Amino acid sequence: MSSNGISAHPFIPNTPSEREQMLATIGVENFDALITDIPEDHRNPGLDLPASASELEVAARMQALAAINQDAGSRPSFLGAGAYRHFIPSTVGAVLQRGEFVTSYTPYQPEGAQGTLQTGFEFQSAVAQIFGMEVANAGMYDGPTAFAEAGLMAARVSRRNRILILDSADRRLFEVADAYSRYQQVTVESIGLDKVLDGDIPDDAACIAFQSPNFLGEIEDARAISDAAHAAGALSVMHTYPIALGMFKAPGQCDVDIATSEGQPLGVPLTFGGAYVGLFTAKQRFIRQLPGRIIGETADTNGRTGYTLTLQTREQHIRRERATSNICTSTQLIGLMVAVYCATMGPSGLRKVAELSYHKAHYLADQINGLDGWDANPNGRVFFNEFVATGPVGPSEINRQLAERGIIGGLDIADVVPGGMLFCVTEMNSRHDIDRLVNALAEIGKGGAA
Amino acid sequence: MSSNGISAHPFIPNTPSEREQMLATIGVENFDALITDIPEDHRNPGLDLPASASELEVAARMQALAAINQDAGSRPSFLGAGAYRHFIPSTVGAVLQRGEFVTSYTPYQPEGAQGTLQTGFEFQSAVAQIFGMEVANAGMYDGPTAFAEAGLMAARVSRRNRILILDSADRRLFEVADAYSRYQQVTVESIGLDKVLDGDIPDDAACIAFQSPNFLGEIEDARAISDAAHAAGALSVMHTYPIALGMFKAPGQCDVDIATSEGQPLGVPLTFGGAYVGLFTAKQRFIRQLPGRIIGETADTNGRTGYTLTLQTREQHIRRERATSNICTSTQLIGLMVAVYCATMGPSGLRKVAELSYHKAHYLADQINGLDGWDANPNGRVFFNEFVATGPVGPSEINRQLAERGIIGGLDIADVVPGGMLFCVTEMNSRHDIDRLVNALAEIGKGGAA
Amino acid sequence: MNAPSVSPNSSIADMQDRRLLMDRSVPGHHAVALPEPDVPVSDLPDADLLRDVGDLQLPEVDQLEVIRYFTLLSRLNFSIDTNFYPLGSCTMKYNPKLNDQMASLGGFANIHPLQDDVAVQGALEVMHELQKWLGEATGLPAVSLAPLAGAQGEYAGLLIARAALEARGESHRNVALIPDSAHGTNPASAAMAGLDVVVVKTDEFGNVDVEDLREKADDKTCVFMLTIPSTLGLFEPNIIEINQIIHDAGGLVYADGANLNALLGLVKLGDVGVDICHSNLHKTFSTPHGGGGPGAGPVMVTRRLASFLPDPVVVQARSSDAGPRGYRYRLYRPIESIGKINGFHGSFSILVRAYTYMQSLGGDGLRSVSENAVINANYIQAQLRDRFDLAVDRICMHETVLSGKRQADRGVPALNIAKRLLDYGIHAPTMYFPLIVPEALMVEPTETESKETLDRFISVMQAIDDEISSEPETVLNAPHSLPVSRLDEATAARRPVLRWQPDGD
Amino acid sequence: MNAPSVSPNSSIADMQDRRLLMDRSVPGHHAVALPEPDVPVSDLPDADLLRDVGDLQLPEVDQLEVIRYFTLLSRLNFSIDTNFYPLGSCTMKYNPKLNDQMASLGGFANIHPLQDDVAVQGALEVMHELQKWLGEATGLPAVSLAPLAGAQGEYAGLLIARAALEARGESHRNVALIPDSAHGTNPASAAMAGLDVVVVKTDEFGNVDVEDLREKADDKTCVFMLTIPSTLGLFEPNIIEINQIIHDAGGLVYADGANLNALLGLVKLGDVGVDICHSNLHKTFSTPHGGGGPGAGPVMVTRRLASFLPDPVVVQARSSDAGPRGYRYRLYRPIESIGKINGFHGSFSILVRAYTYMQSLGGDGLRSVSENAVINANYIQAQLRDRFDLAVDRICMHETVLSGKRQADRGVPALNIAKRLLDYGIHAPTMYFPLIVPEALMVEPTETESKETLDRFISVMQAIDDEISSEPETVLNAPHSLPVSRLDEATAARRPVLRWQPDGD
Ligand SMILES: Cc1ncc(COP(=O)(O)O)c(C=O)c1O
Ligand SMILES: Cc1ncc(COP(=O)(O)O)c(C=O)c1O
Repeated sequence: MSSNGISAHPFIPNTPSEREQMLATIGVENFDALITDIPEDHRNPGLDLPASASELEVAARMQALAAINQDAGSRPSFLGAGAYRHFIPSTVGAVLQRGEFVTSYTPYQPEGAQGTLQTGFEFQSAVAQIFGMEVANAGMYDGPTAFAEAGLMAARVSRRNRILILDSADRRLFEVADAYSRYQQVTVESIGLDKVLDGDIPDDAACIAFQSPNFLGEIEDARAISDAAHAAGALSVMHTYPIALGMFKAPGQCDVDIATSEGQPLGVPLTFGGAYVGLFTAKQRFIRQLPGRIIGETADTNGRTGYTLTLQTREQHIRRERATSNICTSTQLIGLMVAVYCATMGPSGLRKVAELSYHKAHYLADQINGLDGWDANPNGRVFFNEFVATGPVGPSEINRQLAERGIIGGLDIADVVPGGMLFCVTEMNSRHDIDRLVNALAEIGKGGAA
Repeated sequence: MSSNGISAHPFIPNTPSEREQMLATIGVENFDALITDIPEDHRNPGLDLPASASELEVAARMQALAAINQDAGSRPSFLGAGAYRHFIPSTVGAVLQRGEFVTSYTPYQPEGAQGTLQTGFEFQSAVAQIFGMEVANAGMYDGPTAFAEAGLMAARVSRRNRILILDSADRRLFEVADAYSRYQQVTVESIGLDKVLDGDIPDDAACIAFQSPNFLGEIEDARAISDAAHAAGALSVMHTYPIALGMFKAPGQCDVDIATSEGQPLGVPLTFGGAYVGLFTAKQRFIRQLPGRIIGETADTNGRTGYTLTLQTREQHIRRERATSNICTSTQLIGLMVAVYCATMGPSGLRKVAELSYHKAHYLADQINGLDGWDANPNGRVFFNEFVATGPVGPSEINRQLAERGIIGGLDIADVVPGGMLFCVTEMNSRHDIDRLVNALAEIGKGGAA
Repeated sequence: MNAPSVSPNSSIADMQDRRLLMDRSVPGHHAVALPEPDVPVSDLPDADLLRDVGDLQLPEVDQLEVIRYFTLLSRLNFSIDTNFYPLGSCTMKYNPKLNDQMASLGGFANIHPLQDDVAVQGALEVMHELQKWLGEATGLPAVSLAPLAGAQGEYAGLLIARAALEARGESHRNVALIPDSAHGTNPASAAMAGLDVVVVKTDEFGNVDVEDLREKADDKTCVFMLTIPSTLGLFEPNIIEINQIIHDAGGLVYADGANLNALLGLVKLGDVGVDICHSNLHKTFSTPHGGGGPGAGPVMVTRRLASFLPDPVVVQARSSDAGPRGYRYRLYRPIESIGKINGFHGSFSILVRAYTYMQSLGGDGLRSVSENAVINANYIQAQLRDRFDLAVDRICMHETVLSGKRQADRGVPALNIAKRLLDYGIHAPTMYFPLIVPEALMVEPTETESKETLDRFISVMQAIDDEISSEPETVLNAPHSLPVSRLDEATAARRPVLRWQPDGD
Repeated sequence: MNAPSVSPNSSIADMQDRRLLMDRSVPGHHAVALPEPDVPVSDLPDADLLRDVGDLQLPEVDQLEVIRYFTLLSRLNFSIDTNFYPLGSCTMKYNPKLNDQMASLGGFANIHPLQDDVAVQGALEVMHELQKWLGEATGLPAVSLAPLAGAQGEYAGLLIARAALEARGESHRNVALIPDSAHGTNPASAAMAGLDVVVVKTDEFGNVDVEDLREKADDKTCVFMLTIPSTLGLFEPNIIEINQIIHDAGGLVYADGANLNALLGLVKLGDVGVDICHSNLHKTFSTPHGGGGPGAGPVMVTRRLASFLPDPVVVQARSSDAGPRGYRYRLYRPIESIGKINGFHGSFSILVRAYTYMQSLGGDGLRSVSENAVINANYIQAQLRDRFDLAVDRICMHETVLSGKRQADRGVPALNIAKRLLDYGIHAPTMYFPLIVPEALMVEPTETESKETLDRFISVMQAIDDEISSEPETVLNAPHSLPVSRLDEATAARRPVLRWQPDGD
C-alpha cells in the first residue's frame, strides 16, 4: 500500500527506494505494518491542510505577512509597559547566528555542551551583578512567570501562604501570579503602599511583592518596603526593569530577598511579546528553593574548569511532583542574547543607556507639560523612562491620530488612570522623533487635522 | 605630547595607560617619536572628517540611506542584462554567517584553511560541472573581467593577438576586454556572426569570443561558432549565463575552449552590481595558462586528503611580472555562496529554475505580443529569459510610468535597438506580477493615466 | 601571562583560553559606543536612589574579544548543525534556516505586543493560521498558543481540566493519574495544579496496565495524563478503552503531545478520545532548541472546552472597516478563561518558525515526517537488537528504548556508552529514562537524518559494544576527545559556585 | 560504511567525515523545493539545443547535509573571529559585525545596478561620501570606487598614468620603476599595463636607494610604484626627494596604499607628492577578507588626473526636480576616462561596509587606528628583538619584519616556526616576504588586538624559540594539532586534481 506522504523532501531525505530497503531490514512489507497499534478506525485520517510549498513561495507569503505589520523599527514608538525598544548591539545578532548555540539541546551531557554552559554561567554572573543579588538562575520563561514563581518560592521559604502584591504593579503580574498559585493553597492579594509602610501587614504574609519602577514608571522605595516586609516576618520580592538598574539602586542594595524582571530590554527584540526571558535572582541562602535551571562551575578529572547543570535535585526530571517548578525547556538562547548584551555594553554602556532613557523621557514630559491642556507625571513622583500623561482628548483618539501620522503612541491606560496614557522613551527615540510627537499632540489637542 | 586620536574605542582596545606602558617598553617617550620618518612639514595634517559616531547613530543613518533606495526585493522587477534577481535558498545566507569563512585570509597556510580550500574545491567542481568543462579556477573578480582575461589567455595560448568578439555581446564585455588589453599588444575587435560562420576569420585571430545567451537574450550556436574558430586556428571563448545551462547545452558540449560567466545569478544578491564572482572554465590542457587562484586536492603526511592552492607558479606572488594575471585578493566568499547554492539546488533545482525562467519569460513575451502596437522578440530567435520588445511609447517614458506604478521595468536599449527595451523574467516573477506589468504596458500604450 | 605549554599532540581545545569575561576585563575597554544625549539633560533624582558608578561589575572588553569569546565557546557544543543528535524524547531534528530568517524579518521582530490589533494583522494571521493547523493535526480544534513550553502547556491544560470540572461542580476531583513511564514535567505540573499524583503501572508490553488504571480511576480522578506515543516510543493500543475508562469515571484525558511527531496524519488525538493536549513546537514542529529554549507549548482542546483556554486566542472577527477581506484578526480572552499564564501572547518568534515549517511541509509532508520518523527508529532498532536489549520487544514508533543491561553486566553502564558516543562525534541518547527501564538508552533518530547517518550510528554502537569487550577502560573513561573530560557534578552541587566572583575559583 | 576506528586520544577532527558532496550524493535527495510553473508552459526549443537531464552532475543531498557539511568545514579555518592572525601586509583586523549587517539591508542588497539613478539615491550617497572620505584621508581628492581589489586598483592607476602621459604626448614612456621589496601585484599590474619593470634597490636601512633611483629615472619612466609604508613596515624618509626625482624625470608617482592603515591622520599621500594611489578597503577599512575576497581597491588621484578615472564616479548634480535638497547623485563617466574595468560600479557590498566602518571611527578614530597599529607593531618588535633578528633595526610602522636567520642556523627555517604557531592557535605571519629578507616573518598585529593578546603572542614566539633548542623535531614536524598535517603541495602541482571526479579518491 502506498502512503499518502510525499516521497522525499528537503527536510526528509529518505527516497522511496531507501524506504523499501529499510522496511525490508525491519522485516515488514510496508509502512502500514508499523502502525498496527493505532486503532484501525482512526488510522490515516488525512490532514485537511494545504500541500507542501516551496521555499520561494513560503518566503514570499511570510514576507507579505510581515510587511503588513506596523513595524516599530521603522517608525517612532512610545510604547513600553513591559516590553521595551532598546538598542541592540550588532554583537548580539552575530553571536545568535551560531548554529552550535541555536540547535543544541539543554546541556544534559556537559562535556559536549560547554558552550551553552559557560555562556549560561556568564548570564547568571551578569544578571546577579546587575541586580546586586547573590545568585541568579539560568532564566525563566518571561518576567511575569519569574515574578509568579518568586511569590511561590517566598511561600515555600516562609511556609506562609499569602502573597501580597503592591497595587502599583502591572495588572499582568497579578494575573500571572494568580494563575500560577490558583490551586496551591496560596492566595494572591493586592495591598496599598501606605499599609505596607505603616506595618499593617498580616502575619501570614509570605511576601510583599512590588514592582519598581512600577506600572506607571515611578520608583518605589525598595528599602523601606523590604524593611517593612522583614519586620512582618515576610520576604520582599521586587520586580524590576533591568535598564533602570544602570542608574537606580539595585534590589540587592535594598535588602530585597528575591528580585525578578523581564529580561527582554537587555538585547532582545520586541517580537510581539516573545520569546523573552525571565530574570530570577535571590539571596544565596535560598538556592535550594530556586525554580528553574542553574549552572555551576566545577572541574573535570584533569582539574580543568568546566560548567554543568547543578542543584538538579530541585528539578522535575529528578524530583517529579516535589520539584520546585515544572520548568524543563526554558529560555537559554534568549539568555545568551542577554549575556552578549551585557558583555558588549559593560558597566558604562548600561549606565549610559539608563541615563539616555531617563533624560529623553524627562524631556518629553517637560515638553508635554508645556502643551495646553496636558499634564505629564501628575503625581510628581520620581520616574525612570515611563510616565503618565493626560490630555484634552481621550487616549484612544490620540493614538488613532498618531497612527495616521506614522507614530506609535503611548499605552492607553484610561482604565487605570482616567484619560491617562503611559508614555515610554528610550535611547532609541531621537529628539527629532520626540519633537514630532509633541507637535502632533499639540495639533491633536487643538483638534487639528490629521 | 598628546595625540589627536581618541583614547579607546570598541575596535581599538588600548587605553591611555596601556599605551604608556607599551611606549615605555618600546623605549620612546611618546607616540610622535615613532613617526619621525614622516617629513615634519607634513606630519599630523588632521582629517577634515566628522567625529566618530555610535553604533546606534551609524545604524540609523545607514538604515535611512537603504530605505530611500527602491528595493527590487519588495517590488516586481524586469531588469536583467548582466545581473539577475534569482531565488536564493536560505542555506546560502546561513552558511555565509560563519565568521570562520568571512574573516579568514587567502589560504596561504593550508593546514589552517581547509574550510576555505575544501569549499573552494566544491566551487570549482560545481562550476566545471555546470559548464561541462574540464576545469574551473577558484573565481575571478566578476563576469566581464573573467571574459576579458579569457581573451588574453586565448592570446597567450594561441600566440596570436586579435581578440574577435561577436557583435551580439554586451557592450560592457567589449569595454572591459578593451581596458584589459589596451597595452598588451592585443587588439579587441567586433565581428559579425555571418562572417564567423562563413569562415571569414583573420588568420591572426586569437579567438572568437561570443556571448550566449547574447545581450538580447538569444541563444547563439556555440557549436558552429567553435567549429568555425577552430577551423581558423583560433580558440573559442564563450561567455554565458549559468542558469541557462540548467537547460541549454553547456559550453563543454560545444567544444568551447574557454567559457566564462557572471556567477551572481547562482545565489548572490543583486547588491547594486557587486561584489560578484566571475566564473572561469577551460579545457584541461590550458591549466598552466589560467589566470587566478586554483585549488587542488592532495594528501598530508599521514595520507589524509586535503586541499591546497596549487599551480601557484602562474601567480603574481611568485612569477611577478610574468604572472598570468595580477589577481591576488579575488572573490572566494562569493564563490562560497555559489558553492552552497549549487549544493542546495542540485541538478533538478538548477533545471527547474532554468525552466521556470524560460516559461515565464515566454509567457510575458506572448502577452506583450498580444498588446496593440507592441512587438516582443521581433527577430523570432530562440531566447532564454530575456527578450527585446518595442512598443508604441518610448522606453524611457514607459519606465517612468512603470516606476510610478511600483514596477521596475526592462532595460532601455533604444541606443542598440530603436525603441527597444530588454525584459528579463525569472522564477521570482509571479504570474500576478507579470500580468500587472502587461496591464500597465497596455495602459501606458493607450496613453492611460499613471 | 605565560605561554601555555603545548605538547606536540595537544589539541587546539587544550590551548583554548576559557577564562570568564570578567577575568579578561580591563578598565576602559568597551565593546560598543553610545551616543551623547541630544536633549537637554534633566536633574537626576536624589543620590540615595542612585547607584554608584563603580557598583556595577560587568565585563570591560573590546568588541573583538566579545565576538571571539562567544564564537569559540559556540564550538564547544554538540548541535544539530554539527552532529547527529539522537536524544530520545527531545526530537533533535533539522531546524530549517528559512524559519529563523522569517522570524527575524523586521515586520515580525520589531512589533510591540501592545500595539493596536489593526497594526499587527500580519502577526495575528500567523497565529490564527497556526491555531487552525494545530487543531487539524490533533483533531482538537480549539487552540491557544500562549504556553511558553511543553511544561507550561501541561499546566495550562491541567488548569483547563480543573476549571471545566469546577464548572460542572466537581472541584473535588483532585487526582492526576500518571503512568510510571511519564516525563517528570507531568507530575510536576500536576502538583502545581494542586493535584495528587497517582501512578499507573505499565505492563510487560510497555502498555498502560488497563486493570491498574480501571482500579484507580474513580470520582477523585481529575485527569489521566497519557504520553502518546509513550516515552517508550510505543503507541498505546488500548487507547480507546483507556480513554473510555477515564470518561466513564468522570475524568478528562490529557495527552502529552511532546511526541506528536510520530502521529501526524497517522491518527488524531481528538479522534481517539483525548480532551486536551499540548504540542512542543520545539520538537514536532522543528523550532530550534537553543540549548534549552525558548520553546512553545500550545494547548489544544475539544470544542466543548474552548471557553477555558488561556488568554489570548486569536479570532477572526467580521468588521465593517476591515477592508476588502471584510474581517480582521484580534486577540480574544475566552469567556471562562483560566487567565493569563504569561506576560503577552506566547513565544511569537517560535510560532513564526513553526508556521513557516508547517507551510514548507504541508499536509502530505507532515505525514511524511511521521512515517519517516517511525521508519528510521525501527530501522535502528532492527539493526541493534542483536547487540542491545530492547526495553520492549515490539515495533516502535519514532524512538526506540534500548537497555544496556548486557553491557552493564560486562562492567560498562549506559552512562559510559553515552559518553563514548561523544568521542565519535555523535550526541548521546537520553540516558536512564524512562525510569522503568534499567540502563535505558533512548534513541530518537528523527526523520531528517539520512540512512547513511543511521548506518554510521549503528556501526559506532557496534564498535562501542566491541570495545566494551576488548578495551573496557576506553569506554569507562570516555570522553577522551572533548574540551573537558568527565566533570565532577557532585562537588558542583555540594559547593555551588553559581557566578563569577572576584576571588575566582 | 564502516565505523571509523577511534583511538582513545583521537580528536574530533580525526573523526570528521571530509568526503566531498558528490561522494555523499544519493539520487533523489534534494535540499530545496521549487514551485511549479504558474504560467502556461511554452514549447521548449529544439532538442539539440538542450542539455540532457542526466548531464548535470551536481550533488544530491538533503538540506541538513548542506548545513552540516559547510558548518563543519567552516570550523577547519583559522579566522579573525577565532584566532589572532598577525599576517603581515594583510591587515587582519577585526571586521565589525555592524558592517555586515548594514550591507545586508534589503535597500542595499536588493538593488539592481542598472536601476535609474533616481531610484538608488541612497546607494549613490554612500558611494559619494566614501569617495569624499577616501580623498580626504589620502589627500588625493579625485576618487573612483570601481576597482574590485588592490591589484585592480593598481592596474587602474597605471592605466591612468599611461593615459595622462599619452595626453601630454608621452606615450613612449613605458617603464615602471619598482623597488625590490614590492608586492607581486605591482610588477604583475605593470606588465598588464604594457610597462617594462625596472627594479630599484633597497638600501641597508630598508629605504629606497635614492642613488639607484636617480640613475634609473629617465625619459622612459612612466611611473614609480612606491609602497608606503613599504613591505618592510617602514616609512620612506626620503619620500619628498624621491617623488621630486620622479617628477623631474617627467614620470608620475604611484603609491601602493595597501598599508594605508599606518598613515591615517599621520600624513596624506597627496601632500608628499604622490599622484595616484589605491587603497585596499579590505585591509585599512576593515572589510572582511572572506578567505580571499571580495575586496575593493578604490583609486585616488590628484585633481589634475581626475578626468582619467575609470567609469564610474559618483557626482552630486544640481537638479531642478531633485526635491528639497536641490541636488541628486548620479553615476558619471569622466571625460577622458580609461573606461570600464569591470561590469558595474565596484564592490558595492564592500563599499557599504567600509563607509559604515569609517563613520564608526570618524576622523579622530581613524587617526587612532594608525597610532595603535604602529604602537602594537613596535611593541612586538621591542619584545622579540632579543630572540629574532630584525630585517632592519629601526622603529617600524604598522608591521615588523623579523628574520628567522638565527633559528634557521639552529636547523629550523621560518616555515616551521610559522607552522608551529598554528599549533598554538595563532595564525602564522607572512613568510618569506618581502623577498629581500632571508627567512622573513612579517608580523602585523593591527590595532584591534589587545595588549594581552600581543603578550601571549610574544610568549608563544619565545616558547617556540626555546623548543627549537630543546625539541626541534616538534617544531620541524608541526603542525600537530590541526585537521591535517603538512600537505604535499608539490604533488598537487605536478598532478593537478582540480575538481571532484567520479573515479576520484
Ligand atoms: C514527553 C515529554 N513531555 C513533556 C516535556 C516537557 O516539555 P518542555 O521541555 O517544553 O517543557 C518533554 C520535553 O522535555 C517531554 O519529552
Ligand atoms: C602591499 C600590497 N600591495 C598590493 C596588494 C594587492 O591587493 P589585493 O590583494 O587586494 O589585490 C597587497 C595585498 O595582497 C599588498 O599587501
